[in-house]
Amino acid sequence: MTTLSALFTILIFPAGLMLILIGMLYEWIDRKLVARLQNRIGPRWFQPFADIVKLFAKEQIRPGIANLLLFFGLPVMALSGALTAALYVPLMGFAPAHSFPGDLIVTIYLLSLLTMCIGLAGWNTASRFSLVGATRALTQMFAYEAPFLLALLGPALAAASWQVSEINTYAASHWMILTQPVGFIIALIGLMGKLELPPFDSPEAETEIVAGALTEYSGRGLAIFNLGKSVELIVGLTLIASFYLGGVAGILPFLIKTIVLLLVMAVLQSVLTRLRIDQTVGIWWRFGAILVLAQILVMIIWKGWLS
Amino acid sequence: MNTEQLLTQAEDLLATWSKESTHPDPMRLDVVISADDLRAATQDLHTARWGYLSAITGLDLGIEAGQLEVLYHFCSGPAITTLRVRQPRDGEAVVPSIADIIPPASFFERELQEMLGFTITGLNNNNRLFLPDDWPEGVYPMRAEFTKDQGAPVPGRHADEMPDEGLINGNTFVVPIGPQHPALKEPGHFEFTVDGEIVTGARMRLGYAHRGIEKAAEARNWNQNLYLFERVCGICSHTHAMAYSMGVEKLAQVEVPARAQAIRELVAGLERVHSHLLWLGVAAHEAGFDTLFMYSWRDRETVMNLLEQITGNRVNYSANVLGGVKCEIGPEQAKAVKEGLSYLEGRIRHYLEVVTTDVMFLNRTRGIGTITFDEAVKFGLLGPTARASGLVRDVRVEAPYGAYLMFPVSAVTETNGDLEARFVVRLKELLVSCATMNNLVDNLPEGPLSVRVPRKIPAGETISRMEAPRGELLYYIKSNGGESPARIHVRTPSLCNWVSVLEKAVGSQLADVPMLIAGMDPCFSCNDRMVTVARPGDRQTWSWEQLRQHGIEYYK
Amino acid sequence: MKIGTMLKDVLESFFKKPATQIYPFEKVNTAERFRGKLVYNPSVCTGCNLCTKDCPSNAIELVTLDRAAKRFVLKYHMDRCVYCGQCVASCKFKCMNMSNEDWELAAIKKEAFEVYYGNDADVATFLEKLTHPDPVPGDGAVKE
Amino acid sequence: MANTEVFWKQVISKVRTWSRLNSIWAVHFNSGSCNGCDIEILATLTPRYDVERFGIKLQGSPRHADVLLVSGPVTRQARERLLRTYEQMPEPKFVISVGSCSISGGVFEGCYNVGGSVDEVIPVDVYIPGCPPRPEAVIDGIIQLLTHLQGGSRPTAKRPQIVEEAVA
Repeated sequence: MTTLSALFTILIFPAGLMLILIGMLYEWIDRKLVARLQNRIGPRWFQPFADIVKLFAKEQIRPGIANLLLFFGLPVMALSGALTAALYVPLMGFAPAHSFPGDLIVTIYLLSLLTMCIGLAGWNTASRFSLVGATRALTQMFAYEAPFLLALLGPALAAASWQVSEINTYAASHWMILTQPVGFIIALIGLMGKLELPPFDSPEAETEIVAGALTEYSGRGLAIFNLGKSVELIVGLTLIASFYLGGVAGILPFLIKTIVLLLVMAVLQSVLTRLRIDQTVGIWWRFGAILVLAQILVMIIWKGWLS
Repeated sequence: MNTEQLLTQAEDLLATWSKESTHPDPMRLDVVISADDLRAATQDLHTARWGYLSAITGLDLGIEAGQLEVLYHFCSGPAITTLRVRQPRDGEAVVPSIADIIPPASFFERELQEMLGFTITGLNNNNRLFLPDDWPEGVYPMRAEFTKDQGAPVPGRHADEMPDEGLINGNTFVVPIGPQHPALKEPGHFEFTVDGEIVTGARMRLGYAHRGIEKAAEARNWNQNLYLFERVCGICSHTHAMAYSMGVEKLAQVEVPARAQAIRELVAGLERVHSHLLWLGVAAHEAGFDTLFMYSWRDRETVMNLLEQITGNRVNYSANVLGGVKCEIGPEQAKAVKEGLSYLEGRIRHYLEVVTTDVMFLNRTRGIGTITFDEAVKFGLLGPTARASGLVRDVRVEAPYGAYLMFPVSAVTETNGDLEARFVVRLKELLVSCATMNNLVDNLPEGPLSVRVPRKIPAGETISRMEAPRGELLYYIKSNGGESPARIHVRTPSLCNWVSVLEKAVGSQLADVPMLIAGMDPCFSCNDRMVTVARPGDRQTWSWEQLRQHGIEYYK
Repeated sequence: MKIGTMLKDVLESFFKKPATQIYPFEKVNTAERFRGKLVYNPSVCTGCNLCTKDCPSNAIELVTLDRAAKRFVLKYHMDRCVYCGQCVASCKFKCMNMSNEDWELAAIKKEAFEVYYGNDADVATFLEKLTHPDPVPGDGAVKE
Repeated sequence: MANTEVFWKQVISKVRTWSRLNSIWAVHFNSGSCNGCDIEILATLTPRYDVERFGIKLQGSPRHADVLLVSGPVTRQARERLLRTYEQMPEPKFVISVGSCSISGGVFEGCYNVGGSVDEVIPVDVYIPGCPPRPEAVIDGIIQLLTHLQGGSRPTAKRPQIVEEAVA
């Protein structure tokens, strides 16, 4: 991998600029699907692009008591966390830009970096809504983080490796959604919790705490946070598609599988009511964790006997 | 117990204190008593369980008469007993408070104190009720000699001073749900002291929608007032206009044709469908269930089309004219109404099923903000919020008016009184009114649409009570025989339901508070007259139980 | 106790046309009785001023230049009007009506809301009289 | 060299105006209205009118909003809160005054607690008369704002004094 082609993959083609554009496209697909499910027309295809450009062109109001470095640094850190997580994931069906044994754990950590940045940003701007939003975002992160990780460990155990690309190639031959259905459901719902989509959107519940942790952000900061969220949407979808839906070989299977996942998530979003934060944590720990542990137990027993 | 027996029973109860008791009309009994016997008389009525205190009206009998008068209206079924107390105008107008006997009276008494300058002895909360905080002392808007510039703001004070208790004291801090907030489609300011996610204290200030309509009504003629009172509240505008015009027609002793009354009931029913579907959408949006919001408002458009076809406007329909109705129900309107209602009935049954079986939605509504039957009686709740706790308060059933005699409606009640019960009561109520409207459209009585009402209404006073979608609406109308009214007092339903929200918010989760506020279907502009502002004088630290007890005591 | 009770609605509407009227590109036909902008016909008017007295937000002012020759000018404030239709009900000679097509009345400047009805000659003389009032008082009842 | 720089400036300003026209985030403030206009504003989000097809979203916080939809005759208590909400919005911001009573006090003209029209408190860009204006009329008002902006964004009349001075 000459440095030039490495730079190209990181900055332009599958990971950098292209990822942001595809991320915005996927966010549009999500908003359009939810709108269509609610019997309305929904936004046009360039809507997220127009939103981001408009936000960049807006004045950014900085609250007086917010610490400057944190206020401007956190959005950038959040976006870069999401972008680096994309390096280890087979985006658009191509081989990941960089992969080493154990990069699954790094990817998941980098994905949760974004939620931590949002929590810190909410605490830093110290408006009452963002304080409540920040505490809720972090509490919810503890709830879904462990089951989400365990749900992705299932296929890793089956493929006997912690390297995303290897699991991807292993998954090409066995459709793990059939062998580990519980793991697939927990992973999908965990991704919805991570992206704070309804029913897990109490950290940014519009009717209770206005816009949650991002209430005080406007202009560039808000734009970069939204970009981080849409990139995280893509990375999460690719992870689940490559693990459970039989690997991601080329562009076409990648697109089909991720959009099918997005459709399932859109239906779930529009059919379920928002859960209070204590109910979310309750459900995750009572049902989420136990089910996925049982799944892992089944995997260990099955792996132990057969091989 | 028909009305005569009720009235004679009330008369015997009050015999010992009444200086003079008259029967202005078959449904009403007026008893003049002195200010000192007021508490004893109220105690007797209360212990005998004779009806409930519906409103307290303050009157300024004019500079030459030199008298102020207070009317305490007690309603039991169709019968209304009014206790009248007179006080000198210039000297000290002192009236004892009855808030400890009947808790909701504290709001009506503070309205008196602020609007007419009465001093209420024994009232625990003497803050501004609707007027801005920079209103000059000693100026009372409802007095005869008041003009707009007398109320000029006192320099150096803000219009709504909410003492800020600081961001964080100890581990609790205050979450403001302010005049501008996505959960409120109308201005009101709530401050919830939150310890983590649990609400420990609640304060509320409304009055942002107080426009001073009652004073403006005295400067307009009877026709113009119809459109002023229709815009007290946009969602229940027809009920306000109907209550006002029925009151004026009673004063002018004019017999409204049966067809006009039936069309009024039809438009009132359609307004109830539109108001409850609107509320269903807003409450679902506050619970985070946007799909139900989108679908219920999409179906609401059918009823809005019907209203537009019949009356000519989607909201603020101006269907009423003094003496009848402006809009004719022809055969094609009737056909459109029947089609629309049959489609809506199917959808309402579907929403009823969604609201009672969807597990995720029930997480947010079942067992939250439960109000028991005697709590409902203690708070003096009205309308669907009361009926959800089993307390039958429905003027259409208790005291049928207008066309409700020909096309009666049955009251719908639930028992467990939590948020889910309020959803169920409102949706079942819609099914009942859809059935009544279908029957009404089929046999619409023949006859003219309206009758001429003289421009000068003969002197006299009357009370007209209507069932608005949110509860009982009471209009007190007094005329001195001129082209414009002497006094019009409006007591709107949401005013009595507020205490229950504050009461239930203390101790619940922050995430449930918007649902509790939405649960009573608040209409801020309806009651542009309600505020409880705390002025925390001393700073002690209270135990949790003390704070809760104080909360209950304070907001009685 | 079921989960996702709105699933049937949601999937159904996924395959059928959305219930959106694409407003600016598709004409909206309002109900025939819809009360939009006021329309005044001076030829039938007798200048009795009953409508201006009954208007709840005094949005109409009638100026009678010449009662016999039916030369009236009606000054209509679109921003004060609350579109209630009381003037239409009060007028015995049916010279007031509310159009149901003309309700897109948004404007950038407030001056757009001052509308003068009457035949153009009268309106011109009335406007001209407004700009510089005649020194000699008492020519026709110019009631402001 | 100079005209390429000018060229780039034009491209950027064209893209900026394009993005402002196609993504409008609105926030709604009710300054004492009878809630007739508020339910019509809310109705524009629902399936029958659906303003999301123009890119219009109703936001919760004034921080995220470009357009302030004000309804109601500004009552004395709401006046200071309206100023404060307007101050919180980042530039470039626009104001649409919805309903007859927000333009001229409508039926409530002369009530003692009513301040009259919105443009006495904050500069207003588009007025939508009607009591209440239909949801389509509200959409038409927003379209008028868009066509008005087509000719480059109008210089925002900067509010010289801050809230405390204006209120004192």
